[in-house]
Amino acid sequence: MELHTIQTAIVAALIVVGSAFLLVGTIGLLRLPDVYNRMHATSKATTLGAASIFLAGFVHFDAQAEGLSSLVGIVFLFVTAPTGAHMISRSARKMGVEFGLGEQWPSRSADDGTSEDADTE
Amino acid sequence: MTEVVLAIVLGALYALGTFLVLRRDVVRVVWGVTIISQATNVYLVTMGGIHGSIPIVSHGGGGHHAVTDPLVQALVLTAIVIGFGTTALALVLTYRLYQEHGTLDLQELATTEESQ
Amino acid sequence: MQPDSAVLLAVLAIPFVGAALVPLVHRVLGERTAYYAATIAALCSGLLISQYERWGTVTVEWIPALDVSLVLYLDGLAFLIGLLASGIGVLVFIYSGGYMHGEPGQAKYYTTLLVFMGSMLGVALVVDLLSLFVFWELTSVASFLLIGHYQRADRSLYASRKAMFITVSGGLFMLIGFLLLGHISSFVLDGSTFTLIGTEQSLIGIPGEVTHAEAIRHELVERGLFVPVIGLIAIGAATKSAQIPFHIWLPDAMEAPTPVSAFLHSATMVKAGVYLIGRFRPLFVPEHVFAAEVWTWLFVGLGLATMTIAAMLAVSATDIKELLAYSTASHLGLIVAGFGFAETVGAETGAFHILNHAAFKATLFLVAGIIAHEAGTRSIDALGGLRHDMPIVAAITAVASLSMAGIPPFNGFYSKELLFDAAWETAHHFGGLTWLLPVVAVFGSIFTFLYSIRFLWLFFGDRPTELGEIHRPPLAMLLPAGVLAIIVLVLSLGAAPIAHDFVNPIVKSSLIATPEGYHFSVHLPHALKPPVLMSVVTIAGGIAMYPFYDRLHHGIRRLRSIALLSPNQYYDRGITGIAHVSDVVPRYVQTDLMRTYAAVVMSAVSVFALGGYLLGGTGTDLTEAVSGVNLALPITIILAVAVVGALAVDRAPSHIAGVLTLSILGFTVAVFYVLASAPDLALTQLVIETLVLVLFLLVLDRLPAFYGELRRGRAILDGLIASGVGLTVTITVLVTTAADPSDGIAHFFVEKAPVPAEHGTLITDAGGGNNIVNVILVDFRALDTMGEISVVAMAALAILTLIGMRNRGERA
Amino acid sequence: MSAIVAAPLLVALGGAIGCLLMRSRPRLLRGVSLLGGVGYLLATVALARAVFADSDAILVYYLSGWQAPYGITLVADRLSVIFIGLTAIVSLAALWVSVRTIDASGQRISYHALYQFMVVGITGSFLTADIFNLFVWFEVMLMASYVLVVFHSGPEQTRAGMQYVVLNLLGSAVMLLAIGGLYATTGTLNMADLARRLAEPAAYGIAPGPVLGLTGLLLCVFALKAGLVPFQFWVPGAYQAAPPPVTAMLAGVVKKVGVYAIIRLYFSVFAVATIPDSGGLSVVAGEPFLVVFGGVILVMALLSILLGGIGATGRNNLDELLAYSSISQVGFIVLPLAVAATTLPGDSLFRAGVLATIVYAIIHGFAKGVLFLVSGAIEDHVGTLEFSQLGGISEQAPVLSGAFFVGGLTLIGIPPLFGFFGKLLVFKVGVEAQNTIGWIAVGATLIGAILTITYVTRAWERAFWGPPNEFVEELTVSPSVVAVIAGLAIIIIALGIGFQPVYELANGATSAVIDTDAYVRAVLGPESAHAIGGGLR
Amino acid sequence: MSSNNQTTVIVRTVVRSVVPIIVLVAIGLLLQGHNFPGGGFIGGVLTVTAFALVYITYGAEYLSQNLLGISDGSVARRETQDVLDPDEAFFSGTVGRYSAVFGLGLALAAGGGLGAIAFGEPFLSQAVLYFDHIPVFGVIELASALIFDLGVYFVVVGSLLTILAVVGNE
Amino acid sequence: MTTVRKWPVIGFVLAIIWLFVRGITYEPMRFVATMLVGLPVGLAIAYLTRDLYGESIDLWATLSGTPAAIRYLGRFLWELLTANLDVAYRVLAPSLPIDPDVVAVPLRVESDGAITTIANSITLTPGTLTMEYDDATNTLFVHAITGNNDVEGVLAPIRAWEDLALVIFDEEADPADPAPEWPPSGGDDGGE
Amino acid sequence: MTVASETSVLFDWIVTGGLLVSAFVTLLSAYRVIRGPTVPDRVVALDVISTNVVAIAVLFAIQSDKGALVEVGLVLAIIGFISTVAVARYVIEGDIIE
Ligand code: NA
Ligand code: NA
Repeated sequence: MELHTIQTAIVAALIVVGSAFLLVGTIGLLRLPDVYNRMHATSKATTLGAASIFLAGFVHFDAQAEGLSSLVGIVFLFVTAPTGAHMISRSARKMGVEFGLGEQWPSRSADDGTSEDADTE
Repeated sequence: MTEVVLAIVLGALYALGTFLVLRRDVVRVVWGVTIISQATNVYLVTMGGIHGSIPIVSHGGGGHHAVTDPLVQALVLTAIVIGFGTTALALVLTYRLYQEHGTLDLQELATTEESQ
Repeated sequence: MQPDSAVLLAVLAIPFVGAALVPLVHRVLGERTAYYAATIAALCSGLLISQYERWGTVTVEWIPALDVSLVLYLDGLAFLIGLLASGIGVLVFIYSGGYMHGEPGQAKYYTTLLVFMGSMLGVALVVDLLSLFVFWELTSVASFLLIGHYQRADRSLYASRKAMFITVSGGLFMLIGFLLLGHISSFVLDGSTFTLIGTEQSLIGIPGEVTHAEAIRHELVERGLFVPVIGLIAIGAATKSAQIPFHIWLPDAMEAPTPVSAFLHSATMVKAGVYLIGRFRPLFVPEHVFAAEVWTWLFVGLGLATMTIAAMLAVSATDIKELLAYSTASHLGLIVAGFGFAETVGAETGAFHILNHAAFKATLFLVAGIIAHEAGTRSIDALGGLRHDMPIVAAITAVASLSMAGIPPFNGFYSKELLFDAAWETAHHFGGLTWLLPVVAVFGSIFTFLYSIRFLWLFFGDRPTELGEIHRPPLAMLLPAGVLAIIVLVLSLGAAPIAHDFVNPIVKSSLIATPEGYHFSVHLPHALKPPVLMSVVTIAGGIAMYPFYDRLHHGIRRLRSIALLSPNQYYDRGITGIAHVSDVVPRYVQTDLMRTYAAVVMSAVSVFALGGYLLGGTGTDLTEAVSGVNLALPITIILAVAVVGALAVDRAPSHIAGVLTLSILGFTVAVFYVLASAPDLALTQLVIETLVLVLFLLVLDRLPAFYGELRRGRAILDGLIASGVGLTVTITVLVTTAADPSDGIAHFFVEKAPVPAEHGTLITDAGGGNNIVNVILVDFRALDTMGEISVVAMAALAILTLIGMRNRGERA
Repeated sequence: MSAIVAAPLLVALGGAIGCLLMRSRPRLLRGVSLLGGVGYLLATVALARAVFADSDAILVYYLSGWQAPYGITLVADRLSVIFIGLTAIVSLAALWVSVRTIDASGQRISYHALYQFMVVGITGSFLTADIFNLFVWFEVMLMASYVLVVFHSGPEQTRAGMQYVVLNLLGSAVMLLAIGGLYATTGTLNMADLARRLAEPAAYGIAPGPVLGLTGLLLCVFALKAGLVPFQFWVPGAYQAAPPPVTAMLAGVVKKVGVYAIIRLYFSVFAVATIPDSGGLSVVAGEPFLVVFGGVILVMALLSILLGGIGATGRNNLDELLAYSSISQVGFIVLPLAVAATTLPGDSLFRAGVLATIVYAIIHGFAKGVLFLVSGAIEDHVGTLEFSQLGGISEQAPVLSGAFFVGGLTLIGIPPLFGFFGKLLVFKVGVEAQNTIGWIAVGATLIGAILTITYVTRAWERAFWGPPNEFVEELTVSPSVVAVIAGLAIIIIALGIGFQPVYELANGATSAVIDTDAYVRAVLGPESAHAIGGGLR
Repeated sequence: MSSNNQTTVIVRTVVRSVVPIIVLVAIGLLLQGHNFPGGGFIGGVLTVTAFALVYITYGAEYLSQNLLGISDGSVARRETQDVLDPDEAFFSGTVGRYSAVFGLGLALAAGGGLGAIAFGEPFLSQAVLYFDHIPVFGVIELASALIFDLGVYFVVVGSLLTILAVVGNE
Repeated sequence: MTTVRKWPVIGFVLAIIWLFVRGITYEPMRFVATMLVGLPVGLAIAYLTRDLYGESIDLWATLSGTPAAIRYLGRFLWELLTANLDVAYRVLAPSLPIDPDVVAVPLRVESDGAITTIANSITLTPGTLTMEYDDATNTLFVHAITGNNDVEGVLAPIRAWEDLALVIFDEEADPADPAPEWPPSGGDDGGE
Repeated sequence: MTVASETSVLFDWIVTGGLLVSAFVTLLSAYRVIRGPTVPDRVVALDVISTNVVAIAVLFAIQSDKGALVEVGLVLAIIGFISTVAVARYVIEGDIIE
């Protein structure tokens, strides 16, 4: 009973935290000025939000079948989410999406042909 | 209420899909068909009742919610997969259409042929 | 005495068997196939003659389920038509042996001609209306093929198509008439029948024994079908027998080889129509009435009009075969008019003239063939003085054309006399405007006289200088013409005994009941009765007008050229008109515009469904549905996202934006499945969604940007259509979610589903799974899944094909 | 329960899979495909023998061993067997022509597997007693036909294929919508169960009113498959684009699936339903569903006959002309149903109408089979079917031309060819109805038939007569192809002269349609049917 | 590797590590489908998406030759495809192998169904075999439906790989 | 050297993951049963995908990096938390306090795993996002939300990551080595 | 009992609230997908949506006490990654014309 209540409380807390970060990520997505800055919000807050909710699932379903796959899910999220952000931001620059707040690409990158694109934009 | 909202949503999806099907751009037509078929699948699931619990029984566990009609789910699964097959075909056909005719404009396709 | 059924069936079968063998025979005999065919025709005639006066019925079962049998009925009329078909057949085949010398396509020619002969024998002998119709249409088809014999010539094509169009269409009208009769018979007789005459269970009954005709007529009148049935049958007969205004195919049909013209288009096939009128006469003409109202006025009017107008057209002809063609139509008109008269000597007129016309007209056609063959032209103006080159032919022509002109003592005179008699008597009986009948009859006959003499004059008068050397006709061509001329002579000189012995039973076929002691007879006039006077007027008028032949000729030609008066123009315009209307279909319907297609189809879907709801009712008060279960807020939001997503797809500024936006819909649908407790669906939806997205991207990668501007008017129209579809779906969802059938099959799965495996339920025992959805997929409805994976496999094949077959579309 | 029911389906499926596995061995592939075609014919013969052995036989096969209505049930009765028989003959003939005319690499890439899958879909559609399973088979059939239509992958093919695919995708969505609705309102997917429930709606808590609207929705789909106006748009394009043997199958058999479905569902299953007194417009309240079906079908039939017929008369391409003709002919096929719907299943007129439709459908299968195969043989050698490029074929290929002539005449309805009896029965139904709809049917048939004469003679004179074109002069068609086509033409002649047994078969099929009660009993068990009209009415 | 400038080492490393996990999960879904969400279809699609990841990051050649071990990569000869017998690419090459997989899958699914007929049961009948008293496992439950599901799995894998290979190489 | 073939190792790891995916119960027998299925599945997959990894692996070296890995994980969790709070602050603050720039981070680590780990860690830590990796110069380009003001502030935590990674991945370079300069002076690919 | 039921009521509220937030967040992200303005913007937003779907799946698993849905969440996460990689690879680096 007691244990159950604590477990429930943890789950609830994780859900609250997770939801909050999901919300933060999305607000960032809406508020921040360009795609690069927006990605800061989504890659961190949204990932953590989802992971937190996964964790809630882990706690809720004990450490048995379902719970353990939550852990796999969390790991998966942490491995893939930043990679996705990396791919998108890299591609965005390659296709010439301009920096919104005057960011400068570090100069000297003769062999990185794509940076020229960014510079010429 | 459930029914009304669903009915309106599904009607809207069908209407939006139909509107796309009536466009000149082949790609849009394919989108339209996709939307319509998605809406249809949702409709089918709705037919099984949207409240309730999964039709899966863990060993030793039992649901206490009303059960969603599993039959409909099986039907929709079949429908989704079939829909995928046809969408894939439509897409590649779109590509071939463009290769053969050099345009995606259905109106142009119709008129160029007439002038020949 | 009953006919021998084997013999009668043999008469019918031999030509078809013979025809089937022609391709083989032709390989062996070559051009002498003509004599093979003539032998078959002779065999048929012989067999038929062997059954002379063995009148009676032979029935062979065919399609009992439809009450259709092959009923052969031999009586005078059938015998006559059958004899014409086979007897003239013999002569035509022999003649063809000469005429077709060196022509291509002979195997086809003789096959078709034999098929025709068999069909014509069928028309003559078969009285089950549906069986008869079989042969009737076969004669049309044979005619089509024979008219088109010179298939490379445009005129042959035009002519054959015209003949087919008119005669086969007419036949269809007739078929409806037949079916009506058959249907009516079921109310009058023991069961429905299509047999016209000769059996206990037939529309007319057995002559002299049972009479059903009265009851049938009564039933028809009761149901308001009397006029339609006669009209429908009349259309069939009139098209076949080239009655005005359906006569137009006949002159064109002269594109056929001349033996065909002689055989089909003068002596036999065109007689099918008048034959049928004669056959039906006892069904529709009651006993002892002076006029069977509809029947008489329809056929007398039709016949006299055709007789007169066609005779005038014959005068306007410039081609000898054209002249003969119009003449044929005219004489067929005479026969039709004859059968039209009721109480008077109508039947006699029709029956006798069938015989007379066949004899003299076949002769003249063969003569025309000889002229064309030997002189190399058929133009009337280019011909003249042929007696010097072809004295025998001149003699033959003299006999036949004088008979055609109706000059005594030739046989044509007798039948014309009968017509005058019938017209006069009828006019005398009714008075008033009916006096026009004898007047028109005489008027038409004057033209008959005129063109007959004109034809004869080809042999007399001056020989045009430009007419080249003319050969003597080969014996094969001369002989048949000579034989026919002799027959004309025999008919003329032996008119009285022949009428008494041979024509009498023919006449009886067209009478519903023969009065006690009745016997048909003809004889040269020995008193100045009105018909004789009419003949005198005819001949005198003809002689008086002959000097003005050319002016008449040109005058009528001018009349013919008035488009309004020309049925040909109507036909031609009709055919080209249909072609023009036909172009409307691809231009306005099959536009190849997807938008039109989809708009019509989706509108039709709306109309069908909404119409159904309107008519059937929605089964529930739709407003009631509003007070249902509370919708969970998350689902509402998700559904809103779905709609927003779809709306955004509609407004997407680019392909890529659209595809990505489309994914919103895909995701929300997946969420919907999650919230609907359908994890399998959610998973499938998402994996599919991803795959589709990837595919879209792979394809879009190779497509240009094209969005197409959206015009306001079009958007509004499309919006309306789309809204209609949306409304349809909304109502569908409302009415179906409101439905709550009891005992649905879902309960079976739902009830069995939550039971743990250990407890051994039906499903877990047999299906072995706890995910009931999957159990349904792989077990209950595994066949669906089988089909589903077939579709997936075919999707792969599709892509292989679309890519792999490219550039191979143009086959070697 | 008899496994023979599934035999044709399994043979075709085996053929399809066999073809997939044999793709790398062309000879073997063709062999497997032909073996599949022959095996299908044999399986059909065996099935037919089983069904016709006992005059009332309705053979039922519960797939996966699950009783109806829970599993999927296959049912072979006289109606389905007749259509499967048509499929067996036409598909084998077209398959042989395919082997001889489709280019070798095409045959290897996918042709045979797709062809067999198409037969699988068709067969499944004829056999299944489950409306959702019907959807699945439709999709199998359609998917195969999509690819086969665009098989040559050229400009015309992609354009026509796109139209065909999109319209049918819309159709599929509508079909699912309708099936979902029917399931929601009646609680079942099994046709027999559906009939049982609709006959006694109150006992199953069913409101039959909305079902009428849903049947309207579903009818669109079948009309689309059958190519009835206003759902005919895809027909001319797809028929021209497809390889000729495929067109022969599309016109000869695939269209009949739509017709079959209309007969099976609307004139057997839904025919037992009545519009409630309470709902809808008072004009039709209390009337059977059939009243509405009849009206709708009548309109579609009339429009089809006219549009198809008029459209065909002016065409300058043999394939196109034949395609329009197919629109018109399907109008003739369903027209008697409209007349039948003026009465109830117990009435003799109802029987006559359904019978006429079945007979005409079979006739059209053979006729279009011959006509499209001939046009295909010509196209294969001449390279075009434009009339301006054709002419004089009858001089070069008399037997082939003869087959076309027979096919054309049978379309017109010239006796004693098989086609005559189609026209005859349609006329007969119209005449016997003695009501306005009957007269309209007679008039429409007459006009349609006259249009048929017009376009058939046109096709004949433009392509087969006239001076030979230079390409035509070298026309040599493989003797085996000619033999197969001539064989079909002979069937047309033979089935006409020997119409009595055909009539009896069709009449048996009609009895199967009418006796919904027997169908329900056979599928659901003897005690399942209570008060279904059908044979009892 | 041709895809060097398309993807970074970061992406490739991540893909490399998640692909086996994805396949693992896919097989899990395939095997558990009878009792939990999953089944042949989802398992198959997920497997293909794993391959798709390899395809996207490493290229088609790598996928077919290195990973799937199809030595005769027609893809490699794509540039010269026109001079080669065009058929061969579709039968003996990568695509040919891929398409053989869905043929086999169908054969497996249908063959399993036919197996039921051999036992006197209707087509596609499924059965479950229970093996009691097995060491470690206790009761093993073997559903014949697994064969059917496996057929579905192969059909999906074969078809989708074919589609990807053909479309991707365009 | 304790070098072994790599795929069996991966297979074993996959079998462990299999346990996680399929779930384990507290009954030991079920655990063993699941493992009995997981091992063949894992090994099969590992064998089939063996081409994705190197041929062999030095087990000992890998295991010896464990303490560093644990420290890395701890640090990572901490950074993750602060990163999110940081983001929340910046996103929610009405003034939207950001002043981003791109910072080049030349790396000492050279193995794929290490580069990837660092790159992803960067993205999950406060204010930074890995945008690009340049093969030739072994340099990461990092979008830093406050990079305009404080390049060193951006670099410092990354160096800390790298120090640990050098140990974990058994790299040749030492944490003590100086960090490479940016822009690289000279170099094989030719200056500015 | 009452404590437990109160806790459970509160808990239900929280879970439902979480669902609501996830759904709402999805709606907001949809805005970014639709408005862009650049393709990467749309892709990022779509990525967020797919993560939200994962969250919803897990939340619903908790709400309905059906653990199987957690695994659905795992699969969704996998799929989300694949689609992101695919989109980034083809949309942005491809020749698709905006
Ligand atoms: Na075609
Ligand atoms: Na064609």
